Amino acid sequence: MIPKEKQVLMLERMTRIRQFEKALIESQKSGEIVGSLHTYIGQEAVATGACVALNDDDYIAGNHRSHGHPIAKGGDINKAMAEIFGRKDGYCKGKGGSMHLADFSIGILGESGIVASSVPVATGAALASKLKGKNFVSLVFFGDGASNQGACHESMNLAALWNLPVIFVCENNQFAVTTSYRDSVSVDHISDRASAYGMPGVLVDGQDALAMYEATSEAVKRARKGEGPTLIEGLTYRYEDHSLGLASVRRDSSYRTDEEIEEWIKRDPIEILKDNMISQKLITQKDFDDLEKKEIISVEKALNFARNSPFPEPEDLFDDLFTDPIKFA
Amino acid sequence: MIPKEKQVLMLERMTRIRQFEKALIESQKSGEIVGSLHTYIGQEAVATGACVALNDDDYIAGNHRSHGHPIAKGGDINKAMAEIFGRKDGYCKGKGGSMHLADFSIGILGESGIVASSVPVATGAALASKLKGKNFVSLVFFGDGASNQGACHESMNLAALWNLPVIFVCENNQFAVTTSYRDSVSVDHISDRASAYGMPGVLVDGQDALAMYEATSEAVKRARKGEGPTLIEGLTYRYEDHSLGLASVRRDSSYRTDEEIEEWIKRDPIEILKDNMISQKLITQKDFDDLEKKEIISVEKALNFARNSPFPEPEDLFDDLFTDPIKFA
Amino acid sequence: MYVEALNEAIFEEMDRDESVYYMGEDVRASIYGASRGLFEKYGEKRVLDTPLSENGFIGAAVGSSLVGMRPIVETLTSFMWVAMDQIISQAAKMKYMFGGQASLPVTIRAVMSYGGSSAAHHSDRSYPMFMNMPGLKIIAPASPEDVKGLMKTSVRDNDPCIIFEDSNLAGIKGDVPENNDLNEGELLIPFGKGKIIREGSDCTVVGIAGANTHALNAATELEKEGISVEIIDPRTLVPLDKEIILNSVEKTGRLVVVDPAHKVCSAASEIISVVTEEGFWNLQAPPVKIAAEQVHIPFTPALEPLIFPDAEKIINAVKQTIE
Amino acid sequence: MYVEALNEAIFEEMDRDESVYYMGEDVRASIYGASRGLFEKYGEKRVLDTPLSENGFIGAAVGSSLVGMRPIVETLTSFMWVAMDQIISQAAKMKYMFGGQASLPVTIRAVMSYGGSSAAHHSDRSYPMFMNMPGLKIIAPASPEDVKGLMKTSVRDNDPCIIFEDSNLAGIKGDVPENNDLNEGELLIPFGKGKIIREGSDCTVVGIAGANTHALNAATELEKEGISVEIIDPRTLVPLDKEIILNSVEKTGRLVVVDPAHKVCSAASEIISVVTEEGFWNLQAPPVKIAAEQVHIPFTPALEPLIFPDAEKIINAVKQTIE
Ligand SMILES: Cc1ncc(C[n+]2csc(CCOP(=O)(O)OP(=O)(O)O)c2C)c(N)n1
Ligand SMILES: Cc1ncc(C[n+]2csc(CCOP(=O)(O)OP(=O)(O)O)c2C)c(N)n1
Ligand SMILES: [Mg+2]
Ligand SMILES: [Mg+2]
Repeated sequence: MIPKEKQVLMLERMTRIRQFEKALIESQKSGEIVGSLHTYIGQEAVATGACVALNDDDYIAGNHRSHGHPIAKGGDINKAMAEIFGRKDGYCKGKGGSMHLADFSIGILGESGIVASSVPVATGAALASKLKGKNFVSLVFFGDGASNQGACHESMNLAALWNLPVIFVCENNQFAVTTSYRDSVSVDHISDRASAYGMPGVLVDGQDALAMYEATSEAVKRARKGEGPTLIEGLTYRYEDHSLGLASVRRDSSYRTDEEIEEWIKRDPIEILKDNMISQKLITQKDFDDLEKKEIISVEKALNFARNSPFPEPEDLFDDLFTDPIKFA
Repeated sequence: MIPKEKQVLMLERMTRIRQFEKALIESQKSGEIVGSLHTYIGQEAVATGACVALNDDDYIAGNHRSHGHPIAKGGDINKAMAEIFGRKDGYCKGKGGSMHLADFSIGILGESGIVASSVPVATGAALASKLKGKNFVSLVFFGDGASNQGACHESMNLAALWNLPVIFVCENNQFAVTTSYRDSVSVDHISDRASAYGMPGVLVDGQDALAMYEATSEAVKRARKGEGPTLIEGLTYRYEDHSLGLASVRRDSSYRTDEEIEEWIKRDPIEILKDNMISQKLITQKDFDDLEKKEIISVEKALNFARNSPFPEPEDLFDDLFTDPIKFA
Repeated sequence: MYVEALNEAIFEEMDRDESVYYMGEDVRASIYGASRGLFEKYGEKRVLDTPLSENGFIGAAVGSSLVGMRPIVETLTSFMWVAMDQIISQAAKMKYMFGGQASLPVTIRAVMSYGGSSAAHHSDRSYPMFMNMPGLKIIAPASPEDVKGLMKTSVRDNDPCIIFEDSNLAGIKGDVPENNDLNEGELLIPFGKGKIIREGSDCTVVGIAGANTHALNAATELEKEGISVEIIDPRTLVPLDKEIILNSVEKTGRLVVVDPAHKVCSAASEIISVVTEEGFWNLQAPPVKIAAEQVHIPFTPALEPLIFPDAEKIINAVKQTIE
Repeated sequence: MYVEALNEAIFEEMDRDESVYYMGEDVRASIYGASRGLFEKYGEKRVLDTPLSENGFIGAAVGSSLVGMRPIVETLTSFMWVAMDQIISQAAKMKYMFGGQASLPVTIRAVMSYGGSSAAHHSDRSYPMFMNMPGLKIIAPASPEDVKGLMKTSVRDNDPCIIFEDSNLAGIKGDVPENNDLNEGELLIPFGKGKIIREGSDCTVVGIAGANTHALNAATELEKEGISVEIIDPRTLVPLDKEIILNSVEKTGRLVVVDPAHKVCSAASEIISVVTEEGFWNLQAPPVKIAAEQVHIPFTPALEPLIFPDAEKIINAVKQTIE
């Protein structure tokens, strides 16, 4: 059985992600934050199950749907929130925003706005592990849509060829914006493609954090033993539309039905884990309520932290481009 | 059985390619032509078997190993030779050279120096066939090395998804410059990757023109019926080094042995087809000798044609960039 | 409205010519408006939703254009990095490389979405880089009329055209002539013809894409101070209407170029170098470049606006040329 | 010899620092010489032959650099189109996007193989395009000494560096100081410091990469006619040593920029625009740009030489500034 403290940790982080995203939706509606936001609600089990199977000195990299991954890896929601608010105390001093959270101090090599562009990068971190003779693992999250990019093919081939300790986690939430993966991926499952690289491919119920944890643990074991990469497809669902601000998309085009959304909400990943833990007598409903309350408060605090953080100053503009600033005409 | 005239056509074109390449090697040695040259000697059965299975109004596109494909499709060796000599009567008026032969009038959409870059283009020609409701097929040649490029992944997924009439012919000559495909492709056979796109993948003896013809004919049938793409891997071998001028590579690095080369020369594609036709009593040795003599003469003529063709004039420099020239500062 | 004019142009061209088709990610749902109604009218054979494979589908568009189709491809400028090879090695080079055999009537709509906290990955304005590469026509329309007329010309043009659409203009209003009022019955704007969008005598301001909005605001302010600015929108960067710029500088003796792209090796640098090479003796003061600062686009709204040209910077630049 | 000096630099850096590794296609066989002997000395853990997947392996190099490695990646400039996304979206942008957290000590050797009938697909000289993008250091060494010293500096630099190596220089000879003769015991050339490679007083010629060979030939010819040319090699284009150019123009009053890349939005355009913006009053004649003609590189040796700068074009340009 997966140790209780790991399960509690997962429940905590999934709840934290959920509450974080809910708070963002409100802040976006009220106009308090700007830019596009891709929420992770509904998919919490994928990143959480995967990240809890990693060590602190393992690496992750992510994509535009970008808040769940760092929080699942144990990122600081104060800094994450401040970043999304464009503030100086944010993870990237306000320069990155929602799609570019990163915390190199705990192995979060950054979220990325260009679809699939983190896949080679994470592969490179795994290459470093091998070249240095270290034992750390690198894990990258990408979507069903992303799986069609050439970058995935090249990276998977490289990783398999060189036996790199990298785990490719495809979060198949079944859509890229409005396009069903059935209209973008020419086989039934993205994990089926693993055989084309000679690596194991695993299709996992992405609503089940424990299943994600187990599949990832297996992949981590392989990776640390020098047996190479694994492709994990977590089948999941996003509740919100592609990004906040694009809410009209659902109404205008019938890319998915309300019924479908409701069906998936019935398999809510937090509910599934919670119910399972209660039925296993690992926690009570009251424990969960307390945990949830704690997370709601921590997100409140993060909001306050962000709101109270100053904006960057004009003189910060040119910092961080190069190690030592270069002056241009 | 494959009709005799098709078999003769194959023998003719294979012999033409062989003689053409031999002449080029001489011209390169004598300094008569410049630039890099990638010869097709040893691989003749692949392009020839494939192209003879096509119609004139079907399309092909190729790569840097670029003389075999157009000749196999029925290209004019006078124009091809003149192009390689950089002359005005060349296929591209001397602007393309060895790596960029093209004859749009008979469906040769062009050879390409950037590895794998023809693959999306050929996929697009197939898309046009479908969109126009036409029945033509598009076939693209690429190497074992090329198969690792993202462009292949993206194109194969697109083609399978949209059921495009395109045939992907991977010429696995076992090396990319000095790199064995076993060190660059993470599975045993490139054709194994077809299943990752839900298309048929066929491994063919690339020294056997008839086998290439049959596999391609099968793929053409599927394509014309609207059943989508096929991936054909022709296992073959190049006798010369990667490109003329790089002959030192073999000596300096032991990327392959002389024994291996000799083993493969024993399975020479022209000999195989010729012997087979003789044993089937389709031709006699004398017929072959005559045919070969004819091709030697046609290549001689092509050389003369090229040598006698003028070089382009300075005023030709800016033509062909745009439909109507644009003047820059 | 800019995006509506674009939509009109696409409808007119698809109506006119069956070989025109429209392709891109989620174009059937028409998230950004320009493809609104196309799928409903032209159906799945002419309006294609693509997988996330820009190199693959832009390459496919190029390939289809070689054999008679006229694709319009929708993408964001920032997503063209993954498709560079097909754009540069194939679209731009094929015609020349094949001695003119290839005809490549492909139009790419490259939307530039800077200025609204899109951050570094989504804010590219890469036209200067494409200008450096021969073989591509580079279009940068700044008004509803221009985007309509230039889109229609692009679709009919037999060379690869990239239309860099400034998303800051998507909602702007402006007159678009009715087809019935036009002699030819439709709006076609030729490439390589710039436009004087405001006449003046003291200083020439060349504005690119969305920069013209700021140039116009600056001119209005400067007029109050008695400074008369002539604003020129080149509209297409390749081909570039050098004459209209050189003639204006001959008149004003001063030049400010306003360019929302990064300043180093920019269109602004190019225009300044052309004017100093060919119109040096007409210049009465050093030309001034107002372009994006040479740094990535930060997310935070506290810093992003500092990067781009604005009316204030233009006003100062114009004054600098006059002092 | 240039390529030998490069080889020396790589050996010295791999010796010095275990985190330096070398990667590319067929680098173990060392077809082009720069990686000769590396595999034999450092073995398969530090000298990696890659599959044909430039986007994948350049991205992997970038990723490894984030966690402590210092990759040197070998490629041709023309093969970088397929890898643009990893170079631009990741290498160039990551540090800024992540508020400085990332360190990216990755060096790309981008060989430019123009001038020998390589044709359009293999002859790119794309540094102006990369200059437009913030976040990359752009190096263009023109002598054996410079390529050695700048390669060593690149490997130690914590930002992404692209060394554009002009293959026309691969075989050129030139003095490279012995390490023993150097104060620091090794050759390290700082970025952003140009070099006066020939002093003169009548006209400033700025030469980029291989163009300097022609500039020197032109200067020798012109000297015979009593015209004294000062030649400046900026050596690095980002950062660019503006001062050395501005100072020279202050002295000579004339400027010719010689650049083997395509002329539109070129490094030459940039340098001319910088000098006219900041040194306008020192210019006594219009500056002249001698850069590659704005057309693709034809295969035929009958046309290719017409494209590029040569001594004759430079001589005429210098005279034009003086008349
Ligand atoms: C290269 C590139 N192309 C297009 C986009 C625009 N875009 C952003 S997210 C997205 C859909 C991604 O789908 P998927 O990979 O399934 O991830 P999901 O949003 O479902 O989590 C698209 C088309 C982009 N950011 N980058
Ligand atoms: C994108 C790209 N990378 C590298 C090269 C250099 N190059 C030319 S051919 C070649 C090897 C190609 O191998 P393969 O695809 O197997 O074809 P083959 O030469 O064996 O026919 C390489 C590395 C190139 N032309 N394009
Ligand atoms: Mg998805
Ligand atoms: Mg090969």
